[in-house]
Amino acid sequence: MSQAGTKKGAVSKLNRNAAINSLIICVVLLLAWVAGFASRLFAVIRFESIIHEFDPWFNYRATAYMVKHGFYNFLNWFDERAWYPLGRIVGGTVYPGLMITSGSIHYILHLLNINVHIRDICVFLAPIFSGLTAISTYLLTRELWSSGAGLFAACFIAIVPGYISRSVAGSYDNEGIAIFALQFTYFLWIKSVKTGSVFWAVAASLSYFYMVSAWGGYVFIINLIPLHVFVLLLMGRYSNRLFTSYTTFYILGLVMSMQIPFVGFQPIRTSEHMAAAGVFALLFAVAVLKYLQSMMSKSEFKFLVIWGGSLAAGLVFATVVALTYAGYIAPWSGRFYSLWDTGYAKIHIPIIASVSEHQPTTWFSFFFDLHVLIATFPAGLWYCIKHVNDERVFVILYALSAVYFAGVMVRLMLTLTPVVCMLSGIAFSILLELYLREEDSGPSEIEGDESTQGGKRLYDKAGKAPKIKHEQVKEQDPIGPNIRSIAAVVLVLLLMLFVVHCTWVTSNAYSSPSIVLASYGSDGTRQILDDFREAYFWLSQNTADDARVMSWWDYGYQIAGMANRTTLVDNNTWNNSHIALVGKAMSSNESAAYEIMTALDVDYVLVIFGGVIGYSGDDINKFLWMVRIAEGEHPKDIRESDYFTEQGEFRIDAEGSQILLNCLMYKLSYYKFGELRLDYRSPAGFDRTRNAVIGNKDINLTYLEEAYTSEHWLVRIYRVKKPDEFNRPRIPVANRVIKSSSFISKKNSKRKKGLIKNKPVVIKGKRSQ
Amino acid sequence: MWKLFLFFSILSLANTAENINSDLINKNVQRTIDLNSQLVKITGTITIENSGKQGISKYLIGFERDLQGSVSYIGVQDSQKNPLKTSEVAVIGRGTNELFYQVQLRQSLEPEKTITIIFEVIITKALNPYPHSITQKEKQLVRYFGNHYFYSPYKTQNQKTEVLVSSRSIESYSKLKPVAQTDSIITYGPYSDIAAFSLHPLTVHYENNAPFLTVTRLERTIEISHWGNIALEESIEIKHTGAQLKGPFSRYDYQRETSPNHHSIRSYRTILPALAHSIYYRDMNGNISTSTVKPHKDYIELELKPRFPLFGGWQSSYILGYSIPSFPYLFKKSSGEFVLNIRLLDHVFDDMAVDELETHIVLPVGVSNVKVKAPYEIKRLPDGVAYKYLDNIGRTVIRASKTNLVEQHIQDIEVTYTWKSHTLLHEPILVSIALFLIFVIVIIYVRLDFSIGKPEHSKKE
Amino acid sequence: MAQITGVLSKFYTDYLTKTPKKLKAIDAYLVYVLLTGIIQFIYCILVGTFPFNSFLSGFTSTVSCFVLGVCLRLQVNPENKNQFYGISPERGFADFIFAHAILHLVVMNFIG
Amino acid sequence: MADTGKLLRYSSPVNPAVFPHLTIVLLGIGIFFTAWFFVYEVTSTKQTRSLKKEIATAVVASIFSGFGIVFLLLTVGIYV
Repeated sequence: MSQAGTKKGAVSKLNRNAAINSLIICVVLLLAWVAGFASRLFAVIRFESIIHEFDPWFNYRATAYMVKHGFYNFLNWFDERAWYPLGRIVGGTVYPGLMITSGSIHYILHLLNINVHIRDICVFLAPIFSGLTAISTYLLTRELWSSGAGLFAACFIAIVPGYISRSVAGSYDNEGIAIFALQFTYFLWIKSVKTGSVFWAVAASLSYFYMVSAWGGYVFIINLIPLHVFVLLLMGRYSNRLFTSYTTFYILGLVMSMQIPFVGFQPIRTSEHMAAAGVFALLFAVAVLKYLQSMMSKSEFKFLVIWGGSLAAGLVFATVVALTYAGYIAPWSGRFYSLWDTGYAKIHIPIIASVSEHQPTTWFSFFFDLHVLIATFPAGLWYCIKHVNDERVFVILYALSAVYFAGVMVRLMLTLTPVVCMLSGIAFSILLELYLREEDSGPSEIEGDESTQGGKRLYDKAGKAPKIKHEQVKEQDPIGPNIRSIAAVVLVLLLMLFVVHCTWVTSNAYSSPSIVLASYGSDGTRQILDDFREAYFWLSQNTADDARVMSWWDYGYQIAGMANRTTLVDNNTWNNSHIALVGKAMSSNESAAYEIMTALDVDYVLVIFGGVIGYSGDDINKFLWMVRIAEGEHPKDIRESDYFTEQGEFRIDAEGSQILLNCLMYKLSYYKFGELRLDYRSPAGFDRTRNAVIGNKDINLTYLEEAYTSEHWLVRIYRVKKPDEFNRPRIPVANRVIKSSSFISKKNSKRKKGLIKNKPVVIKGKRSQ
Repeated sequence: MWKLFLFFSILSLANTAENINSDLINKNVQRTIDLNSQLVKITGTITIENSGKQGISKYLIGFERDLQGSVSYIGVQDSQKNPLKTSEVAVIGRGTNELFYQVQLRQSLEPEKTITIIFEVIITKALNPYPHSITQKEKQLVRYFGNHYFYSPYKTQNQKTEVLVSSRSIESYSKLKPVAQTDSIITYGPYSDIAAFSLHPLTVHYENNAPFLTVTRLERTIEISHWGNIALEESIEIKHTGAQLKGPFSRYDYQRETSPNHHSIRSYRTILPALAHSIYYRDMNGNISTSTVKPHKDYIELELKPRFPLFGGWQSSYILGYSIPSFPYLFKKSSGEFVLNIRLLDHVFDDMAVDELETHIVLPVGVSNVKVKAPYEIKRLPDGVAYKYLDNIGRTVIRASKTNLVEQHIQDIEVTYTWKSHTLLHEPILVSIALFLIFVIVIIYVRLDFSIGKPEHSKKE
Repeated sequence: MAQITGVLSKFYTDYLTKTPKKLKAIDAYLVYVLLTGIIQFIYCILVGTFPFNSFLSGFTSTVSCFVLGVCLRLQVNPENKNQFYGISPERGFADFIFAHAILHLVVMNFIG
Repeated sequence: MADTGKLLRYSSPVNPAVFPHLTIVLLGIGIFFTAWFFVYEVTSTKQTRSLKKEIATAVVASIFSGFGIVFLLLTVGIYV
């Protein structure tokens, strides 16, 4: 390529330098894209091209529905297979950006007769968008600092685990594309603040619109940008550019965000969005004042400001309070409160607290997800504060707020990651400039500087031989102070360690599809545990098409997506009382549960049981949350304390509380498990997950029967018997004979069979004590 | 009314309706009814004598019940193992609840001469599980209903029937003397001088733990590429058609059950061509990781394990695909025509029964003059057009379907078509043109660059 | 009070003398839009906001027109030349048209 | 059934074993020319640019890349 460059003799040097710079930038960004894409493919290579986890299954199902039935049918889709018997209006309760993105990619490819299955598009969407994120991060950082810092930031964001955790191949979730939209909106916003151009502001609002359509995190944007404007106003940095960009952005963004059915009128009705409106009004007031100021003398102006300003502020405040009071503006939602008070969710909304990603972040996970960047980003932040200007104020605010949110909730680590990458990019860029710049004292200073920076990134990107680079540097400058080279070595080593860490984390922590498990034998052989798909596929093939499956809400999306059966509750936890009802059924005894199940028309019950293979994410380990959520709605029937022992422990062995040992979840999990001996050393009924022998080995089911259990017992499916199918457990055998013989009427001959069928179950259970 | 119906039905079949030639006599009939698997395989040797005055070249084989849906295959050979032409016919004077096949003898049978023919008949769905539903621990028992006598439009002088069953545990069997049972063989006969159309019901009730697995639908897509590859994909729906599972399924009991002949189906073997490669086995939820490939000299054996064991009444579905090089199947005539000889149906498992087959053959881009020659009667569906990768014209798809097939139907279909070899360059040139258009756009863009005055876009390359 | 009137009258004369004609045209447009907005607001108070999205789209489109007009005025104003380097009045007007095109597309969709 | 014994067996005009090598060579040349093209576009100014050279590079690049892409597809098992 450089050959090609040299061939052209007539080109002016300056022009060539610029060209080579842009070429290097292109190549580095391309490599960042490739590296980011490749490092997200661990799961595909180890397992297969498959949708991961829980939420992605819903997104995939919705996308497949949209591709099949068209966009307008999708928007009007009423899904009667979820939340039985309520159903769910999917079009109005979903952020459609993700589905539209992959649906339109699918549409374009099929227009070109490239017959890619929609599943593959969904699987690879997040890795592809990670490249776009890297590019928009580069653009944003370039606006903030320099293009060298931008390249660093792009490379960091391409491989940083904090972002990979949400965007590996197969993790088809809103966040995957939303981070791109977030960064791109910020880039356009900065651009428009810098130039004051309406065009960029409109572009920013379009990008904001895409963000709104993709993720609920758009609230972050619509609060951060007004905050930026507000702080700039406080700092006395008002300019007409700020006015044009913010007002245009806000008003267009407002109209556009209301186009999304799920968002609806929220932007003018909820408190989360009011800050933006307030800043909008404030900016107008300031603009008018500035205008007047330009027209008037100082004393006149002062007078007007005092009167007009206080009047306007009072009026705005009064209106907002009045509207909130009158109910036009909704107060903050629960999830929003939980951001301010970490204890709030635990007390008031157990369903939010029960999700592990809503827990406060530990120090460990900061390091785990960001590694060296967490240490270097304060340096970048400090530089930004030192050389502050309009747009750097923005990144400072971004960093501070993101750090706070990331501390509150593990999940929001995602919003922290980009800004950390940007600031670390700035820090590294400054450091390298400091230590490498003078070595390139030669005729082509700019070129050399840029190319070494670019080159270094190339090397650390590919994880190859950064040493060579270093030696080269040394040769160029043999008389340079030692400290300079030592610093360079240390920096390069740090970057190498970072790459190693990222790869390691990605491959070990974030690349499991979680619906396919792998276990490694002592000799390194890998065994695939495919129990989830086994059971879901059984459901899809061997149950009635309209069968209703009751399970804990975690598995709702998977059942709908893989088994295509009606579920009662799923991961869209919009109806707490319905979930509590399921929780109540799971935590009551069998007959009480049967009443709930018949009321809800349940045909099958699905539980996840990890005791055989030692899978810790099973339903018994989640059971206390079920109890808590049920208790929240039905405090008379369910009490959490009943499920603990006298000492306040949660035990499943013989010491455990009797209520626990006889509740439905316990019975379904351990049915027949008491007879199973896993290996020769452990006793029968030894639960590997909880390392205890179960307390109730003799479990009889009256109202349910085992319908299917997967190979490693991970998924257990029970069929709920119809009222005429079960007999009471304690009727003597003699009675039963009479009953069944008196039953011979032609009409009920079918039912008679059912009666006979179930007898052996009961007897068997008794004998096997 | 009934007669009227009969009349019309005969009228409608008038061109193929045949008379029974009572001059023929079955001198000796040896039958073997093999009930080992889920299929009923009847093989027999018939010695025919012409007692009339004229030479006869046609012989009729009959079936007592209307087995139209279940007689899957009939093959007749002469004593030198040369196949004889066989076709289904209507017979004048007989009802529609009987089924007749006419055998065209190689040469006409002269008076007073005898000839020996061998026939093989495969009947599906003739074994009924009884009881209809069993629990997980019970054995699967089935009943077979047949005829003690060889059902023939001709008089039979001497006949003998052997029934082979899969196990010694026979619950009951009909006893028309002389009859004898040794191990798993029941011998009926010899019976002599049986009149034409004699019926005497034969029943056998015995334990059969062979897999009762039916392919309810098989869709086979064969895609030919003149880059030297044929890609096959079979989308298969299977169902356990034995006794229904009654009551719960217990994984605990199932894991303790080690005996190999249980009525549930854990796995089965599929035979693929020896040159098959890039084999995949998946369903709508992704890969099924439980399969092993064992290459042999002449074939590849694939042990397929469905996601879950199949019990009576349970069903499953999967997709199996692989690629084979084109040279064993695709031939070129000197006239420039291409001849494709490929199996219309391939092996799914031993003793398989396929309810419904649909084969699609996707021919390459730009073929003309397509001629299809089927090994047996198939139903041609209207041709379709498929668009594959890098395709702007579309490819002809030959679609054919047939119901009720067994292993004996694994035969080649022949497709002849004309194809110009320069069409091979179609795809690369298409891609090249597309790329060139991108370059041209760049060239134009670079030229326009200075007139717009919004240079920000240039970073997007 | 007299002070206020004094201030305002001074402001008025200043405006008449110092402002270029182009800006006055834009100001006229802005006043027109402002009046429309006020009428809409009065209407919504008197009659109600029944098809809420229609009202909202109408009202926001008025506000947007006003905002965009103000932006255009700022960009075109020769006094602000140093603040908007790289944006000529023509560019500003092109942006204005572009923003309006998008705005009205969205509003049309929203008015339902 | 036609007697297949007499007919010529049809196999690929290009031996499938060389598909990967062909892919690498063709795509390598194609990418080289593509890069050349873009470098030329970026480095040349309006005055120094010649349409002939651009078109020539573009044609070579597109033909090699086009064939390279097709062989890439063939290599990975998508038989077009």
